[in-house]
Amino acid sequence: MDKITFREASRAGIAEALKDDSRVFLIGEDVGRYGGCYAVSKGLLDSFGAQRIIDAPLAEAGFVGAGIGAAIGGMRPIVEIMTVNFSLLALDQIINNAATLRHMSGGQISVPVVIRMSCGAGKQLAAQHSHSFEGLYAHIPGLKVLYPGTIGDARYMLKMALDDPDPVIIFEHVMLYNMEAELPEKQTIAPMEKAVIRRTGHDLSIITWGGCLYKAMDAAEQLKTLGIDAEVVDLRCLRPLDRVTILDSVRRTHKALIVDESWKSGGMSAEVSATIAELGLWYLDAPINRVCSAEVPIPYAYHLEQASLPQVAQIIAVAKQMMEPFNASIRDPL
Amino acid sequence: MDKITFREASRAGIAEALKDDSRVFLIGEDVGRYGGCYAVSKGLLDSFGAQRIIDAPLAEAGFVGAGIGAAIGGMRPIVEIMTVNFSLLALDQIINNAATLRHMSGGQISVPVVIRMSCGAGKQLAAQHSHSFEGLYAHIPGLKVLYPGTIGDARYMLKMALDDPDPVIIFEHVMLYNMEAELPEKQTIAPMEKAVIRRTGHDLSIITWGGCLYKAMDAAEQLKTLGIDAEVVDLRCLRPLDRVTILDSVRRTHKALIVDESWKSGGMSAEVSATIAELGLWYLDAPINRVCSAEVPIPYAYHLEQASLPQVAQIIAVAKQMMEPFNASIRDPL
Amino acid sequence: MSNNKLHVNRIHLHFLLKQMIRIRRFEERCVTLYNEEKIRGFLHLYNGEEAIAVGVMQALTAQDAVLATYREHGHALARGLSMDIVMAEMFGKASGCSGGRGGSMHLFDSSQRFYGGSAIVAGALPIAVGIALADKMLQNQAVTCCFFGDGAVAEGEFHESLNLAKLWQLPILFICENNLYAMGTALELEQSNQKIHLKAASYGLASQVIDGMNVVDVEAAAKLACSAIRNGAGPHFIECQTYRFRGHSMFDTQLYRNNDEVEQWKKKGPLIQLTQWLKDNHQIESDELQAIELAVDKEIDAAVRSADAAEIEPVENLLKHVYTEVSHG
Amino acid sequence: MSNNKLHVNRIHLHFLLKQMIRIRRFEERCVTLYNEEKIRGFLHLYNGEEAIAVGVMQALTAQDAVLATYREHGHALARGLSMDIVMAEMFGKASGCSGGRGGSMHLFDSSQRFYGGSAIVAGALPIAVGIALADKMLQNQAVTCCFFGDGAVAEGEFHESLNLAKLWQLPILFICENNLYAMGTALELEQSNQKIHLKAASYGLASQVIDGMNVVDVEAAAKLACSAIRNGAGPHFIECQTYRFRGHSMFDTQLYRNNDEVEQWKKKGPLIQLTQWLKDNHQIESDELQAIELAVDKEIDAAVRSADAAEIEPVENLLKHVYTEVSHG
Ligand SMILES: Cc1ncc(C[n+]2csc(CCOP(=O)(O)OP(=O)(O)O)c2C)c(N)n1
Ligand SMILES: Cc1ncc(C[n+]2csc(CCOP(=O)(O)OP(=O)(O)O)c2C)c(N)n1
Ligand SMILES: [Mg+2]
Ligand SMILES: [Mg+2]
Repeated sequence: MDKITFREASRAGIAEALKDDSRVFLIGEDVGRYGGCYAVSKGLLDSFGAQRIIDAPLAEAGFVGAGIGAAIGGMRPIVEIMTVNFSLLALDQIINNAATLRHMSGGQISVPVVIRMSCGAGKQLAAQHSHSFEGLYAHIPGLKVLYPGTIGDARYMLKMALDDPDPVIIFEHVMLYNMEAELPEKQTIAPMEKAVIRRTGHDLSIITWGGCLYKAMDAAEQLKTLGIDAEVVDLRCLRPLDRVTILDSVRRTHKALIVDESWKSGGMSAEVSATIAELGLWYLDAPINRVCSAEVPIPYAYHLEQASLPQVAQIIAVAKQMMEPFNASIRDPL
Repeated sequence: MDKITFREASRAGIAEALKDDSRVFLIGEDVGRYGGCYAVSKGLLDSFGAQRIIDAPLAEAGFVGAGIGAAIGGMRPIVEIMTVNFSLLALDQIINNAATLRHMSGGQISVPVVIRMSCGAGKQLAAQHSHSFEGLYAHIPGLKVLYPGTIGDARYMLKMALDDPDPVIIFEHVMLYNMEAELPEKQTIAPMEKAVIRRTGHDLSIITWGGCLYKAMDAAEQLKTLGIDAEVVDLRCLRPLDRVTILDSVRRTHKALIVDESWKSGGMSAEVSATIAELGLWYLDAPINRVCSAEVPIPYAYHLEQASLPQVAQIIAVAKQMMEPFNASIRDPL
Repeated sequence: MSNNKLHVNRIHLHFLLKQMIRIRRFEERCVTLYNEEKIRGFLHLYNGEEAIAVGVMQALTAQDAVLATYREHGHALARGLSMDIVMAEMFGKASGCSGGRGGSMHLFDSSQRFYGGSAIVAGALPIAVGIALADKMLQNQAVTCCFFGDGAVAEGEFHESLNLAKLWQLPILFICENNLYAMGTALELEQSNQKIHLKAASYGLASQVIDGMNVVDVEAAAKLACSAIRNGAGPHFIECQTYRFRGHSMFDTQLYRNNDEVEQWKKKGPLIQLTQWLKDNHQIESDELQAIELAVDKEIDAAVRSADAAEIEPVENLLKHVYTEVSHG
Repeated sequence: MSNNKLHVNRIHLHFLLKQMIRIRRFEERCVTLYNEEKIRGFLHLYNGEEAIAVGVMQALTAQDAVLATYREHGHALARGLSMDIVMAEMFGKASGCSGGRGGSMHLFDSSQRFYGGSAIVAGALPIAVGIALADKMLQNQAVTCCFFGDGAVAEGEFHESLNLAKLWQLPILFICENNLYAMGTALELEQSNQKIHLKAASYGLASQVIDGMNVVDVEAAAKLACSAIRNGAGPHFIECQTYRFRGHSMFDTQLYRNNDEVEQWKKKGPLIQLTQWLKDNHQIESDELQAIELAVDKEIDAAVRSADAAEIEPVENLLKHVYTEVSHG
């Protein structure tokens, strides 16, 4: 079977949705004539026309709010925010409206909007263009938060999101768009709210998602050669969080290492850790560890940017440490 | 000595700053003629005039950004965002500008702005007016985040924040404004970045801050009568987080219970838990527990609102559970 | 009374008067109930501005959509929500129009396309744009009507929404209730250019300013605008000049304005104006007026009684309505 | 060349030409360096728009403050940042004007009051308002000059900033570089009203539109505006009509416009225009032009060499400059 890229998979998902449901439209900055900031929507304007592929002005609160409103009005909008960095300008609409309207109205109003955004660092775009805010979104009741890390999920999760009657946020890491793989069969894709074990192992659980998944898989591969058999859990859905799969894995491996591209303090990694410390503490044979981004606005220079992000070597080093008998001991507080 | 309210303490801190430094001014919606949404700035317009107490239009990004710019330009603005709920509209300015400019400019630009906002639930203001977003702010490198929970901190932390050359966010819980107590001496107030043990105890550590502090203190008082001696750690500063004090307390008590008014998933409580699970795991004699808000946009009806917020009774119940020998055992994942 | 007369007749004028009296008396009762702590949270009253909601609603059909602010009791009642469900909502009862979860600031009734009730200033404008966009896409012949205050005009969301509405030529009627204050901040401290309707015109919207105290004027302007919108003329903007007779909310000491100003405006109030005109022109008898007031009071009493008697939502349902209860995947 | 002539003289015109050539050639070199992967990240070039930065900077003094966008190499160079520190920044070197942390989109030099370099569209406008506010409060006789594109005009932050600037009567010069596109979105898809200067006027700002391809016109307009601002006339707005000759960034396939349009605009380009005028009026000799070009090339070569040779920031300093290094409390 031929390989396709993550970008093509995303595009195919959007195209399918547009084809299957006349209520679906795509709206966002430069999704049409420009072909999308990361070329995800390239060609869709030609196939579907300007009524369904709508180039929005630079007005994030405005067009995201409009997407929310259109969902209330009976459409199934796919709103693209060019990058998560600009989503801060639309956060009021997402949190104060999309996430609350169903509840505030006592269940009368549905907001079946899907909001896609690219995110993450690695392209030397510096501090204002490299954010990972999935933890922030995952904190908000009323939202669901997906973060595909594989070609299959990039291809099929959108449909599940559109079928969901509530607002769904989908993150796409900019470094994944060129990733290539064979497209799995649709039936092999897990339901959107389930975490998936991408690699089984019995020595430790590496828990991650999205942009860090392939790093964790790489690390696990290399750890194998060192005799360490790591399991890799891909969360996929950050809200609701599939705590059962996390705990189940840690129950078997007794060690949890969380890999997250957001800053360590208060990022999504913290919630995963807290879940284990609350519900699976006695499973643990070692402290929970987190490999996350350094606490610094992401710098431009290549070597500094790379130093600020989670790396395969770091994952391996921490995993090795965690396997050493007494290394479970106390380290200096940061 | 006479008692003063938290509101009066905040106001006295602002007045002192205005008196002592001509570069200080207060800007925000209705801080002047109206007297402040929660009456904190009442009377200041009369004392200091409209040049220094500036009523801003409804334009959160605009006037918060203006405060950031004025700080860059050499002033020492105190920006009041009426409530944290509206700060979402200014988040781009706070995160993409205030938090990054020093770093992005290689250290050339200082942003000595202080941004105060009221926050929290309990007044039946419903889903759009009851947020606790301190965890979100505490996630951002470049910001410092304070959350006074006592009259002394309300009175004196502002000065420390203004003396800091970097952007500082200060939260004030709406339910604290009427709280009364004697004003402690200035010298007794800990530096702004230090957590403070408000009550020593050796059975368990209740770690909390801001709007939940008095609930934790209440609970500790009642636990005492049940023979449980709880220590109460008031974080005060959520970024940088005083991990040493947290770990030190847990090292002594072997049990950690975190009380946080934000939603449990991905809130500040998660980071406190993760800190302990990473750096203090072997201290623990019981799983870390969190008493937080229910995962629901805060409802209007009194009984539902109260049911959604952390309560003294809940803290007591969980603390008691944690003291029972085998209750440290695994519960069902949420 | 107005140059802009429609085919107003006696019955219709009595109806308008009754609607305004319903709102005014409802609001007054809310004050009592707030002081009795039956109603809690923030409470923003519409006294003085009744002509706007009542006048505009006359131009709308059941297919149209309505969005308003936290000061929306009047809009809800004028739109046709029963007093019972509105009052029950403010009492925090399960039978309230938002199941007790919204309160005074978040009244909803999707069966009437009444989409709230929003407590973020200007926050409903983008949503209104989206609802109008959906109606246009679905070829529903509907107008979306969005109410907001003068303060909202300073917000970025206002700007973005007006641009989008005109750019996409959407069927929206923007109604700015210019009551000269945003909380305690006077218009001249909010807007560098206080002519709000001109600001709207700068986006290319058809825009006008009218006397928001005159219910017939409001109705006339709204009807003209709606028929233009229905004919594909795109979004319209009406600035209604008005005044709120009470404080911003129940916590307002009103240091920012003087009593004279308030009293002057009260003389121009919408109820006084219409009642006086009807009397001067012998279009209403005292007993007719009394009958209206009596009917309204009865309606309010009944709403209070039923709200009082209503059940609260069981605490077990705390987590309900955060997500739709379906299985999928 | 222009009706709006200042006391332009030969030397000054040569200076303006040289500044524009510096920018143009610098940008062209950046393309090469990007392809060589010496420069990374997003790279937005200023080709075609040089007259704006160069013209406006002539109106500013060292006390004035400047803010720009991610397309700001030209502004940085015209403001007086040396090519060495700008180039080093784009190479990610420690000697770069932002210590290698900012890159192409975040050039800073506080010694010149050059406050970046902002990659959030319209994000610098509120900051500009604040800097002007501080200068006004501190009674510094300074103008804050803020550059941004036509796309920024649709953002809420634009709206809020213009209102505040006028409301507070601040010393700001807003320069809108209207190059007809925001990435791939044409002006008529961005703005319901494409007359941007009229939109600015609706806030009460003194506002005008000028030919942004004519450096003398730009200088003249900026000088008049700045002197008015310095005399307390409050904020001014200048829409400069221009065009970018290259793609939005290095990743642009330019499907959204045709080559004809680009070629038409190139004929009106600021360098061609000024050079032609100088030649036609015998104000420049070929060898003078050559000398300028040679000097510029030398300057660029030197900058590349020095950037190449410069050290990178030690990784140990990764966490530096997140917070000020002081002890307090
Ligand atoms: C974004 C936002 N900022 C601030 C507030 C607090 N607030 C509530 S109402 C109000 C005044 C709004 O004035 P206006 O738009 O004129 O409406 P009015 O109350 O006069 O009807 C303010 C400042 C809010 N709810 N939302
Ligand atoms: C808030 C925000 N939204 C989107 C972007 C992505 N983006 C970068 S530049 C740009 C176009 C801006 O156009 P304009 O303001 O006209 O400036 P120009 O690039 O033409 O100079 C866009 C959409 C961004 N950087 N910030
Ligand atoms: Mg008002
Ligand atoms: Mg442009």
